[in-house]
Amino acid sequence: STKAIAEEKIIKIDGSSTVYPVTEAVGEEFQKFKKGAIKVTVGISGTGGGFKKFCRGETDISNASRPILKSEMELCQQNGIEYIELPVAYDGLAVMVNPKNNWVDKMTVEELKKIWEPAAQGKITRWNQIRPEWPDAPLKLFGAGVDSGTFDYFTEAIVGKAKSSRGDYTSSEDDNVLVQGIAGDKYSLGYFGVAYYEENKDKLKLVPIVNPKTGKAVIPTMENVMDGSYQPLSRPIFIYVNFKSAERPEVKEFVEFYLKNAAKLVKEVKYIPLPAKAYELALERFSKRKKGTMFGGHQEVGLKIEDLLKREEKTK
Amino acid sequence: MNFLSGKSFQSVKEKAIETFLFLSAASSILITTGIVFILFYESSGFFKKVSIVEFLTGTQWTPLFSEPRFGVLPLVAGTFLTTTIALLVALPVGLITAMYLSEFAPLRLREILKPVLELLAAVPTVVYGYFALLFLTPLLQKFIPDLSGFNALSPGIIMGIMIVPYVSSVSEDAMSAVPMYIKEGSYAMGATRLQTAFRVVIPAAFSGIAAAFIIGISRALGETMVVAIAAGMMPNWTINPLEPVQTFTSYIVQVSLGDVPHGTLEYSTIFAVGVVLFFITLGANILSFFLRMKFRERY
Amino acid sequence: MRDKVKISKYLDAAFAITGLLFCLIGIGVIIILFVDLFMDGAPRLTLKFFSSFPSRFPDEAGILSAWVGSLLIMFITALAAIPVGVGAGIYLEEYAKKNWFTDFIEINIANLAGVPSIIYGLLALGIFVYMLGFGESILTGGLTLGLLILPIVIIATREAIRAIPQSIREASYACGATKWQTIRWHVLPYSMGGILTGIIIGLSRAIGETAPLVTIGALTFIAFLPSSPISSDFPFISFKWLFDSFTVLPVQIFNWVSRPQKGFHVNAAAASIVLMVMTLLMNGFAIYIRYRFRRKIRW
Amino acid sequence: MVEELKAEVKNLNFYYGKNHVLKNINLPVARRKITALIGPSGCGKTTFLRCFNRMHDLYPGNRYEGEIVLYPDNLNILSPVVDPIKVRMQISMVFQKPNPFPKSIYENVVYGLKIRGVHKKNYLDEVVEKSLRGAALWDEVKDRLHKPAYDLSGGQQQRLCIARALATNPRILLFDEPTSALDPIATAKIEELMVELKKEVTILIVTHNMQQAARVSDYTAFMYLGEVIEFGKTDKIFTNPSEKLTEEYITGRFG
Amino acid sequence: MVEELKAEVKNLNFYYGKNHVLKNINLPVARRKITALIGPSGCGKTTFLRCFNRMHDLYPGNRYEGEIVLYPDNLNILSPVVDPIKVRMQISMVFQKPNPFPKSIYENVVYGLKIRGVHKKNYLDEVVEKSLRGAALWDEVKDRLHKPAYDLSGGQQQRLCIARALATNPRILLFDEPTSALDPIATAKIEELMVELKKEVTILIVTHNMQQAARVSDYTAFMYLGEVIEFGKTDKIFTNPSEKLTEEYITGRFG
Ligand SMILES: Nc1ncnc2c1ncn2[C@@H]1O[C@H](COP(=O)(O)OP(=O)(O)OP(=O)(O)O)[C@@H](O)[C@H]1O
Ligand SMILES: Nc1ncnc2c1ncn2[C@@H]1O[C@H](COP(=O)(O)OP(=O)(O)OP(=O)(O)O)[C@@H](O)[C@H]1O
Ligand SMILES: [Mg+2]
Ligand SMILES: [Mg+2]
Repeated sequence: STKAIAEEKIIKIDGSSTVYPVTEAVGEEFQKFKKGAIKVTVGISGTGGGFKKFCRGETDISNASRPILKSEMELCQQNGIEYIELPVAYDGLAVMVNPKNNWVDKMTVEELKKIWEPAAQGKITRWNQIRPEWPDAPLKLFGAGVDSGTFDYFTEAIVGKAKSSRGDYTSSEDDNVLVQGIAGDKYSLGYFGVAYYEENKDKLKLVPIVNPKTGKAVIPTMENVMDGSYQPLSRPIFIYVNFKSAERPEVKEFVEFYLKNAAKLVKEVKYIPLPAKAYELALERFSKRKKGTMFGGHQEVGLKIEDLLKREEKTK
Repeated sequence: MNFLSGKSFQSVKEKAIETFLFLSAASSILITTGIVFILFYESSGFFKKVSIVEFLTGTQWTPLFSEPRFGVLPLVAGTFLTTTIALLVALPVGLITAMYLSEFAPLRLREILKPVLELLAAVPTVVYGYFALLFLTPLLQKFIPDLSGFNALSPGIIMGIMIVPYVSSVSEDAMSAVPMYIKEGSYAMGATRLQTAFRVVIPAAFSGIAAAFIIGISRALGETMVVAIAAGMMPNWTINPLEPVQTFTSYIVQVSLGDVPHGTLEYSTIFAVGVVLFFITLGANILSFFLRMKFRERY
Repeated sequence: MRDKVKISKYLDAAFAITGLLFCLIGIGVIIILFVDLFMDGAPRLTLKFFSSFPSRFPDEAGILSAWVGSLLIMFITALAAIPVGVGAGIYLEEYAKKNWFTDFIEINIANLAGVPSIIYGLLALGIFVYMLGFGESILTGGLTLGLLILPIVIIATREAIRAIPQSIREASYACGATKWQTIRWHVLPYSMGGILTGIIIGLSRAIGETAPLVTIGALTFIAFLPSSPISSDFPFISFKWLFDSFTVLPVQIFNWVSRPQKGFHVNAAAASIVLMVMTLLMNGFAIYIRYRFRRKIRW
Repeated sequence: MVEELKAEVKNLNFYYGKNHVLKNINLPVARRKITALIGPSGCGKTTFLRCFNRMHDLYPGNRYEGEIVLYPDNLNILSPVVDPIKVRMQISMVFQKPNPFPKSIYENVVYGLKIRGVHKKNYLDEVVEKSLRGAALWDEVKDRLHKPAYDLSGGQQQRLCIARALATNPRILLFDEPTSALDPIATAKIEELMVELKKEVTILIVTHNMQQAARVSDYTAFMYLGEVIEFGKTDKIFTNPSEKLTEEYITGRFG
Repeated sequence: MVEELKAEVKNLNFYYGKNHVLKNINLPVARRKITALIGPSGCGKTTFLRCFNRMHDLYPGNRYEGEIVLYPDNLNILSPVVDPIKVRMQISMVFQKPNPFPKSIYENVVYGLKIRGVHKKNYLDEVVEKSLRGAALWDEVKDRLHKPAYDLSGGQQQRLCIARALATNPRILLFDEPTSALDPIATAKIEELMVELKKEVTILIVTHNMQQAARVSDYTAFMYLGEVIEFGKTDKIFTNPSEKLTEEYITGRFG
């Protein structure tokens, strides 16, 4: 059926549900732009599921909310799949409490670590254990699903080690569920994507996070994330383009369209765009067909996106 | 006429039909073989790295953490809790509804109520999940202040309601299929409708009712989205229905749609969990099979 | 004794009320859900909603590809599950010798009903997508859901068949009927009510499933329709659509509810209503035939 | 007539939907006597008998008109305010087609008692033996009381249904061809039983067997096309019927 | 015996599971004659009759021993290599409990023809009328042929089942108390029918009605506790039985 695909000009995309809204927006615009001559499909089988298909050569582009990992790189290599890694937007993580919470003014990474590290399990259960002046009330925790890129990133950024977390909190794949959890409990605290805060401002209260480098408490506004002052809780999200597919004119055109229009479309879907310079660098990276990943098969925290894009790629 | 079964057109046709029917029945074996194969094949890597004893007796389930613990008991507890609650709702409500429809309700009413109730099976489970989370939990919290925002109780109840039509429709069919002359025998003895239902109709329809229960129980064990949304996704070694829990199924769906790389130990946990669930349902089914054999009536 | 008789009469009356109340619980939930969804989703239930593809703007997004996909998938599911399920049910009740092997199949089928749907997704991925090379297509999706509801159809069929009095079969055989003739003229028509119930709740379940379809690659953004089944040149029927990619309503709903924007939640509510109405329409036919059959058959 | 009445049927009409099956029936039922209903197949005997225990109530569309008054209570059992269960508690019926429950023989017999709340094992055992003996079935089944009733032969099932009807000590017994599947000896025993029972009980019996009607009944009603053509003392009906139709039917010259 | 035989039962034993019900039965069945089976309820008559059309094959656990040889084919119909369907194509049965299909009267009668592939409307209509007339039911149902068979009275159902058995022109007819629910006139008509039929067909009939057996049958077998106690010409059996048991049974002194 490869022939059919070639005839029909379908671009197949699958992967992370976090990246999905961005790619959907681009796909929609692109199809309009091409007047339907090229078809774009976008699935949501998770970053892991997406890479599985991608590395078997079944998709042209994979959405990923985290960099490709070691095992996935190996799979791709086995199947002779090469790829180009392109960051497309920021996903800011917000720490949220209930609007009735009138004691939290800001939090440091250390405080968050105290709450979320594995040692806290069953021990840090009350607010006043974090700061003595905070109320002697139960601490109800909510967080992203433990299988998600968000979870990996948050643990890496806060606890210092990916996937290192306490286990006794309510997690969910679906951030709307977490919104409901936090909105329903005065003593709650949780973290998830900024976009969900934007849509639920009346139900949630944002906690400013102290940037460890500058010492300033910062909230995840678009500016703060874009200029890099909201750290460490913002991360880039990616698309991976199959190297061979990129030869196809329609895929090439789509990726270029993606990077050129991302700044505008990302905002429309309530994500945070990369700085304009970053898109330029990414475009350059694509036009030079730079293969491989800028990461070593693991997550990194607190990188500036422009620095990242200047890195040398690793393919193994 | 030739009595010895020659190869007449008729008998060839009969044979062909029987073969098709046999293949249909055998397909279930094929599916099971496929499922068993996938579960065992994919979980073999897991059991090479994790001891079965730890897996089956551990009370901490944090396979995706940097220091993973692979004790499946919290998932067992969560599944047990939500399923039990669901069945406590679905089986009595379903059976009573079926009895009402079959023996009490006027014909017209029955033919309307039945399909309407069947609509309960058609509501997308995601909708049920949010219904449990946003409607039932807050409602219950008014009566049970201790109820946490995510808990086993509320999705359990909602699952129960969702399953009602599975139980009620199939049981009702079985009950109305009991021949009228048998029911007449009971009424003629002066029995009330309730007595007829309990003493004659239910025993005579026992096989069908048991099958309805099996479908219901299976549905409760296998249900995913409702618990995934409303139960909290928190592996919790508890039997307190007021606390958040995680079930086998919600764990499986979480990981299989998440960002975990496939082919890794973390990913293979879902198959290990699948194996456990498979054996639990198998055990329950074998038990119920022998129970049914014992109570079946024939007319 | 008088007292006991009185008591049983009160119980009878009490049960009639309880039964009705229990029915009303189910109906109540349906109404609450429906009204709730309707209040949220009504403004979006316009013609445009049905004729638009998904979009990043909630109020421009529609369900065209989703409802067409759901319809086609259900078509395949019904086509796959009904003959095989009913066939298997018939085989097991009318043909199979009662031995350990049939017992094994019986337990096995009950067990399949309890396998979480996501596992079916994983199975289908292995078999249909990779082994048979059907790809992530409508055919795969339909077959997957077919597998999923097969046990329900089989179990319902068996129970319906089992309820037919033996004297009817004897009468038919005594007329010289073959097994298949007896089945075709008597067993099937008289058990049609129960079989249709199985089909109704099976299809209702299938149409609302999300997880297994996502694993086999139901897409979420798909802004075109499958190719048309009618082609302009000979033989005028094309099966190409079977191999096209697809999305379905529940996947669309699933995606929309997890988006942050309120507008998408409205869409999800509207799509849920559409799904429920679609189920009712799809089953309407079966419900009607069942109603006819149930009225006709009496013994 | 001078007899004390147990019941009286007054202007009874019955309809299966639009099918008018019983037409203006009037009939006295003497207390502690046996009244036989005879008439050609399809004339409405079963339909009539089933009015007495309100069996027709089970189906929508069936309609009664008229009264069946029960004495001494002076109660119209067809009146909608009368609870059919109360009626059936006093009036047992043996159906034309044997319809045992798909339970054991024992359970079949004690069913009526159990639903009346009697559960004492000893007592039940006693009743089972007594009823099965009465129905001339005891010897054949005493060793298999807990076996399924559906494994019995046709005639055995019929006698089981008789035993089931006896077990609750009813005031009125409705027999719809109770011996149709029985051999002459079993038939004779059931007839003896009826004669014995009528010391206590009022009996209505449908039979196609003229000899049987002549042998056991005190009164006979001849029905034809939904009407009672003639009613009177059995002797009179069989020796000197007033109606030509009756005579023709009895002597088998009919049709 | 000098008669031409249609079938011969040789050393037949039958078991319901462990229940040994027919014991070493030997019986000739004369061609185009009526053979009556009589005997007390539960003695195995129905069981015996059901061997002829292999009805017992439908249930697991039932077991035959011995042979029933059909002439002129010289075929043992109990042999496992014989297709029971072919047997049943030639041998029709009327059951003890009327068991019409829950379909219309018309559909009930034509069923046997339809499964034989006959679909010509005219022909079917003809057969329906002929069979129903034969079973003395035509006048009662001719206006409601397309109404459900379950709305018929007990006796009407029984006659319908007879009509159903006639419709296919069988070689052998098995009647299990075909007139138990019928009034004397209808009974007489069915008996006439049988006499008429035997010009073409071999008939086996189970009956509890001694007069009936005496009236219609050519041969009579008396069964008791699963054995054939005596077999012979009907005249002989009823006037001068060799066995004491037979005599006692026939004269009603039995038990
Ligand atoms: N399915 C069965 N399983 C076990 N025993 C049975 C079964 N059917 C009948 N029997 C027993 O076999 C014996 C013969 O039964 P059968 O039905 O042949 O009697 P019958 O001569 O036809 O009597 P009747 O005149 O009462 O109809 C009886 O004792 C009966 O209880
Ligand atoms: N459910 C029904 N619906 C419509 N008509 C019916 C129904 N039951 C019986 N009939 C008709 O009513 C008439 C009387 O039936 P009923 O059963 O009372 O006859 P019966 O006198 O008992 O005859 P039999 O001696 O054959 O049992 C018959 O013509 C029959 O066809
Ligand atoms: Mg009758
Ligand atoms: Mg018999």
